[in-house]
Amino acid sequence: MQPINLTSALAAGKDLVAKVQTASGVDVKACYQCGKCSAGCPVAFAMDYTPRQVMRMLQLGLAEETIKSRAIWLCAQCETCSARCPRSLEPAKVMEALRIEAKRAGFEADDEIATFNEKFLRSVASNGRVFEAGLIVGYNMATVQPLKDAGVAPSMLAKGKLKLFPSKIRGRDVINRMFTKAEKMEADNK
Amino acid sequence: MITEKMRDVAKDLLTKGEVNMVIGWEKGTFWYNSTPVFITKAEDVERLVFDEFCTNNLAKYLLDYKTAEGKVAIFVKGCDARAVNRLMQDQQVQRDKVYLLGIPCGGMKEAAPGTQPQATEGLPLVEKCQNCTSPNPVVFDVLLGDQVSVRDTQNRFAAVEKLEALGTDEKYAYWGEMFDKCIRCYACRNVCPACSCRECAFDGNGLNWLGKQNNLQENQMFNITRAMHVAGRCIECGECERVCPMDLPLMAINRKVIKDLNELFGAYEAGMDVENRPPLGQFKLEDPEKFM
Amino acid sequence: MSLDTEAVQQQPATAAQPEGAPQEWEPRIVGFACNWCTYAGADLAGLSRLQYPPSIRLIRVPCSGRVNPQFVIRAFQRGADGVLVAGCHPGDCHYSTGNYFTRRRFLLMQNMLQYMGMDPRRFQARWISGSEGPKFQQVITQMTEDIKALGPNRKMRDVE
Amino acid sequence: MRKVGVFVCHCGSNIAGTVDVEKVAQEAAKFPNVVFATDYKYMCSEPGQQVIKDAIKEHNLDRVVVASCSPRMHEPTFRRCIQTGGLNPYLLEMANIREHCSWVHPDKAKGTVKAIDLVRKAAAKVVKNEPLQKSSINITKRALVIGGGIAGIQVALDIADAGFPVTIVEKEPTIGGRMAQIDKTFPTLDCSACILTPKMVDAAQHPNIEIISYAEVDKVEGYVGNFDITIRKKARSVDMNKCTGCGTCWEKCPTKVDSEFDMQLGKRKAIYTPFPQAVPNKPVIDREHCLKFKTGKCGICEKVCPTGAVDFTMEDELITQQYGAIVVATGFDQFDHSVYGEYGYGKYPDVITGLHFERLVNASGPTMGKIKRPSDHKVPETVVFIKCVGSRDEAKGKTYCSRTCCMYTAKHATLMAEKVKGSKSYIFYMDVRTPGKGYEEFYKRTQGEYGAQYIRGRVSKVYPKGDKLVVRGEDSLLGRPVEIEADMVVLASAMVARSDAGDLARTLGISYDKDNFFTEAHPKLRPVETHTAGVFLAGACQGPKDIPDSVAQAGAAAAKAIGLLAKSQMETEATVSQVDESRCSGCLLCKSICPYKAIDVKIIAERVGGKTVERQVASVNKSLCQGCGACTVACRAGSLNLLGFTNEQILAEVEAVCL
Amino acid sequence: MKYAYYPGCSLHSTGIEYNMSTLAVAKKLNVELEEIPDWNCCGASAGHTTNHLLGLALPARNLAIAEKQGLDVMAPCASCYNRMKTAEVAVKSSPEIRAKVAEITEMDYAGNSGVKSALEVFLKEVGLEKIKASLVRNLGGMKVAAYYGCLLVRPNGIGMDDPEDPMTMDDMITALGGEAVQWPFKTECCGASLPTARSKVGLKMVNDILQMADISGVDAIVTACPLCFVNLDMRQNDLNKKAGGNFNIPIFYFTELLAIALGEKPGKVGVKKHFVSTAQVLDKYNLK
Repeated sequence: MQPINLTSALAAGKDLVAKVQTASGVDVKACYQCGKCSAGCPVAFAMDYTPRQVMRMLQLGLAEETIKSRAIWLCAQCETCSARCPRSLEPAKVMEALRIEAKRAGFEADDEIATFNEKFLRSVASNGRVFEAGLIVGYNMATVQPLKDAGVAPSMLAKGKLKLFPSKIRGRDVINRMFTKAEKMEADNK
Repeated sequence: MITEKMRDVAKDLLTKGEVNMVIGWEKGTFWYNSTPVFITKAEDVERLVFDEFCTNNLAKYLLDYKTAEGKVAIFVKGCDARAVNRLMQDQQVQRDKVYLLGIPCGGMKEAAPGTQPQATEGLPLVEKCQNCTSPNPVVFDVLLGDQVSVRDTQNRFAAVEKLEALGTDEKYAYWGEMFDKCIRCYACRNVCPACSCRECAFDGNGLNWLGKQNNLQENQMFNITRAMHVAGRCIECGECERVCPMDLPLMAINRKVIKDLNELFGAYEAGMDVENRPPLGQFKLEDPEKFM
Repeated sequence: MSLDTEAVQQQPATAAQPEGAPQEWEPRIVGFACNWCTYAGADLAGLSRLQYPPSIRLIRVPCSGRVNPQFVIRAFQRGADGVLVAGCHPGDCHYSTGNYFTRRRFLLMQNMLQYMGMDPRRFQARWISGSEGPKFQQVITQMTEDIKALGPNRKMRDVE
Repeated sequence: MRKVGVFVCHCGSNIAGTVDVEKVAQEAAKFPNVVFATDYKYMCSEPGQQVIKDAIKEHNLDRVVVASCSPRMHEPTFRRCIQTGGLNPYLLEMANIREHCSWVHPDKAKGTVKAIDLVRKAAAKVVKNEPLQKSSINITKRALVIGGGIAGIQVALDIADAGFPVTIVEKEPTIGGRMAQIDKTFPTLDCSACILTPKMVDAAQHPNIEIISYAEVDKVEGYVGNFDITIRKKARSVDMNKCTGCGTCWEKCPTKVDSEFDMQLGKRKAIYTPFPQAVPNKPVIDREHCLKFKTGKCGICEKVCPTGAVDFTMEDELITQQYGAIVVATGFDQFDHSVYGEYGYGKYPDVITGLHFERLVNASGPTMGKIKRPSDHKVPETVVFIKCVGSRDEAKGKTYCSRTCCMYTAKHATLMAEKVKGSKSYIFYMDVRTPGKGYEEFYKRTQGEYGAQYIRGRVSKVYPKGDKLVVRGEDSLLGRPVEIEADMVVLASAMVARSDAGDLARTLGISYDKDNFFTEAHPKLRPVETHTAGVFLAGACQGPKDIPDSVAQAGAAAAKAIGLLAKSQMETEATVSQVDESRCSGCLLCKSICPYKAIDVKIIAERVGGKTVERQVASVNKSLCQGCGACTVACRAGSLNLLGFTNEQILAEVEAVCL
Repeated sequence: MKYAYYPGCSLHSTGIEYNMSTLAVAKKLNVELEEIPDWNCCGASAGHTTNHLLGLALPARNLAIAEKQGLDVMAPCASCYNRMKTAEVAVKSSPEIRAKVAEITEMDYAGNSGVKSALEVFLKEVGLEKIKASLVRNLGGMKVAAYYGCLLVRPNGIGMDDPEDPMTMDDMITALGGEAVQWPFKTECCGASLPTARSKVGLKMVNDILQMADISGVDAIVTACPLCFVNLDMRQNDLNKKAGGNFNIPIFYFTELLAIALGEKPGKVGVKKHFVSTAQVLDKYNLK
């Protein structure tokens, strides 16, 4: 294992850590690494870094590694960590902020989840609402697993749980503008 | 109409003997002034008025009746009410000795002296009311009239910020010019509801905190000390500035202190209640540490 | 912002010097020092023979909380070029809480003096503990240099 | 016209080497009011002091300035000197021309100028000095100890051994406190009862100690040396004079109640002593549960009592006594972990606390020392210990470290290994803190010899699964979530202040911190005193402490109390605040900022407009005032002044150094 | 009692039973619901983890419309509720955010109209007392585990019940004559979109919950979240097939059981649309 040069890491990660801290409202220095977040995290078993380790890496300035990690994409945003943190820090908010930074930097370690989110939002942007049938099909096509979940689709259609056509709202243009404006404002903010 | 209500309630209180005196305003010599009045007989209540010229803060008159028998009723606008709280916090006025008649206040106006009577709508608000943060009484026994909404107070510290932006020497020159004018009549002090000392540090034959000379230096000593003494206690009634015969911008000093206190030690407005101690009478461990 | 002219325009005045004073102008700094920390710190500076400019005149008070802002103004009136208020570090007050009040009071006072046109370097407050002889030396040296750069104080003075 | 004498010391060459002392004396002679000035090689020496005394006589001096070293060094010396010379000791001022001048300014010319200034300053001040007297107050030679745990017992024994009468007021029916509940003590593993109960008996039998158990302090009046204290003796329903402690009553009592002493794991009767070695070993009736009080029926205890000691009509009794000193030793409570939903909100019977474990492992405890878990009395084989429950947790608990948990958890794991062969203990920790003699070694043995598995991480959730408790944590050293299926979970719950600590603090007029622990007068230098003179602290009421620390602090508090009681009179500060009542408007801002509660309201009568009216003014209690002067600045009118450092004196100094 | 109704995308598709039963309960309990005109998707977790402002603006637009209607919003879906509550709190606490959101949505939302979950409206506002008085039949001791998931109870200050041991639905089960089984996984996360997006990870999470319910001996699980519902209901088949599970635990929306107890025909509230058949359990407790 290569030793980490902490002197340069702190300097290199400073800006990104600051951004994450501002966006999440979490002071990562305040974390005392007790691990309660990771102990209670329902997804920690599948993560490459536990939430505590993500916090630790941010403390040491290893910000780029965190936004390349899969952990931030696996986070289900259930906020168990935030609810139990003895220092009232909110690791879930940090995960959220890291995802946004990762997208901005073009790192999407977990393509599947990133793709799902993207399809989801695209669906909202164009229809104003989520078109679940379209979402499932589009998502599975994009991740090259066209048959996954395909088994349930017919029965869902039969139960009236999937519609073949998207439900579109009248204010679609407003929603579309909202996406553009929100993107621009977040970009300006940085 | 507030005036009618004032008269009714005053008459009622005096007739029933619940209070021995009512302090309010009556019409002054000119159409554009209303002056304090002290009513002790029910038949005199017709003298009471409330209009846009009841600028005087009445609270401090209560000190004259500290030892009087029975209760005194007093009409209080927002600023008068805060002044009463202030005096109660200094334990100079007892709550059960006063009957507070609250009047929500839309702001006081002024007309150029000597002008002919005119509609008050067109007249400008007096300075102290332009940025009033509490037009509604914060303490009262009865409230006459409906609560009014708070005006936009964004410009509250505009004058302060303007002076803060000056260079060091420009500031000194500005204040030097101002304090040079001061005649140390002490009207600012006498009218101030935060100045509740039995005997002022500058009076009496004890220690000479202040020289008798009327020069710039002693005037500086007086004015800075006055600001420090009312720090955290000024309720922004603006009476000091109103009564100053030399038109010194005293509120630009008081508001500077208010602004600093709020920025340094957290929001605090004097006289909003009697419990919350003034900022210089308390501290927090996490206060800003600039001295190192 | 206008140019702060005080520092550049005023030349060291010799007229106001005490009789027989050395040629180089030495500012006059009045220091209020709490008995338990700063006064002891100054004693330690002495014991350790730490040299600093002879500009400071310490007035001993039990606690920095004893220092009335009016003392400060009076010092300027009577000719001080600078005033220092110094006491125990927050948390170390011999009387537990005195310096917390000091901190609030003089933070406000410093702002007020600045607002009135005094250069903030002329009025300073510092925490110097009984073990901080070197810090006492450094504070006095620095403050003396600051004030030397500013020149003699003319503001608020009633003696010419 | 004052007559001031100025004495300039050479201090050998210490001063004279870099200050022209003769010139200083010459200049000083020119100062207003100075009638005599001289210099001398060593002013503090016998002959030097004689110079001063002689000059006082010869020149009729009424004020003295000594220009020498720091007043922090020799002020007491020169005060004594002028006192023997016939002057009030406070008519002295010193100019510090050594530490503040000769030693730091090598330039002789400049140093001399400064020395002259410093002497001028001292001379200007001394003119304003007034003779001051230390006042004195009488001391009642009796101490009150509130709380009869190990700290309180130790304090009482120490004070009593020094020859002063002591009263212990204990809230519970017996003294002994928390230590009586504990099984073994770390790091030596000796039995807690074996070392505590002899001390309890010593206290009971000591001729100078009076134990008032089942009682509380109701009211405190007066001040240091002279506290008037009202003690409420709660109705015991048993006449202490008649009762012999034979135990027939509690044997026959039909009502069983969860035992507080056994942490609800065992039962006691409605008439009871908390444990067999109780002191006094005489029972009380718990009126909340007693059938006689609830239904009017029963009364068996009264019938069986051979001495007729049971008295259902007994009422609370108030007694008032005077004390010179008070020591507070009220101990701690255990943090209530029912705020932790993730640990089951206190609803899982087999999630217990450290104190529960003490009772479970104790030979005289509810399980006779056999460790059985509460739910089904099975012997647990896998036990998880969770540290820092309620400690170091600002979200749901306390910010501080409880200091004792690391050690007692190690002890618990050791006892598990000893008592249940083949058992396995897992300890979740964040840090292991063992700063104490033999502590780190004990921790090492727990891990090594006794095989406790330490896992670094906080537990996130405990939940039942079948008859097991699943414990989820992260091994943060490994960076992986871990799970343990345990039989029992022991929480090292924080030590917290007694729930009624705030009330007692208000009764006593002492301060307490954000966590309701009583605040010491100075965190380093006055650790057992409070801001209220005459009130001292011992044990965990001041902050979490283990037994050795509590006992040590108890000894310290006793020494302070003895120091006070040993005097028949106590001198108070001469440099205290003084109120000019004619000027005081009675706003009492001063009262709120006085750290010693030395300022109170006083009602004075005066003539106003032909009639007498009453008004309030501030009044300084000279015995309590420590002379900090904070009040003098808070007073805008300047009606408060600090003797020895008056506004007049300080302004005179300011003017003198600015000349 | 009247609320602006925000069904959200799920209740129009995968959560159609939730919609049907909610409307049925509302009718039985005289809660008037007026659907928010032209409502849009709240963005769910994809929204706020992609763009913070967008995550606030999407729900804020709906709230702004409701504010114009002068009504508080009822949002049955836990995710929609959580997003709307977050937007409500954010806008109320910061004028700056309020301004930004207004700029994006082209509507000012002042925070006057708040959001309540269906649980709050039916079980707290209407209240169990009134419900008990209107019961037509009871659950006859059916052993039901209440499953709340994450978003209803977290984070602190936004959640509508205790984050570790909520009781709102348990109390309802008891009131309806069922046995509210106390189990430790009431608020354990079901994985949200993970069973779809990363099925291995997500299915393990669902599996853990179902297993715990199974060993707790329940007849059924009741939930108030369409995503939890889909994960627990639809994924049982997957687990049985791919992971060797043997689950057959009927999942209900709380509104379904409530509507049935209030006298609605089970078929009318959508219980036949579930993947795991509800017929057996309804039969067992005479609730057909």
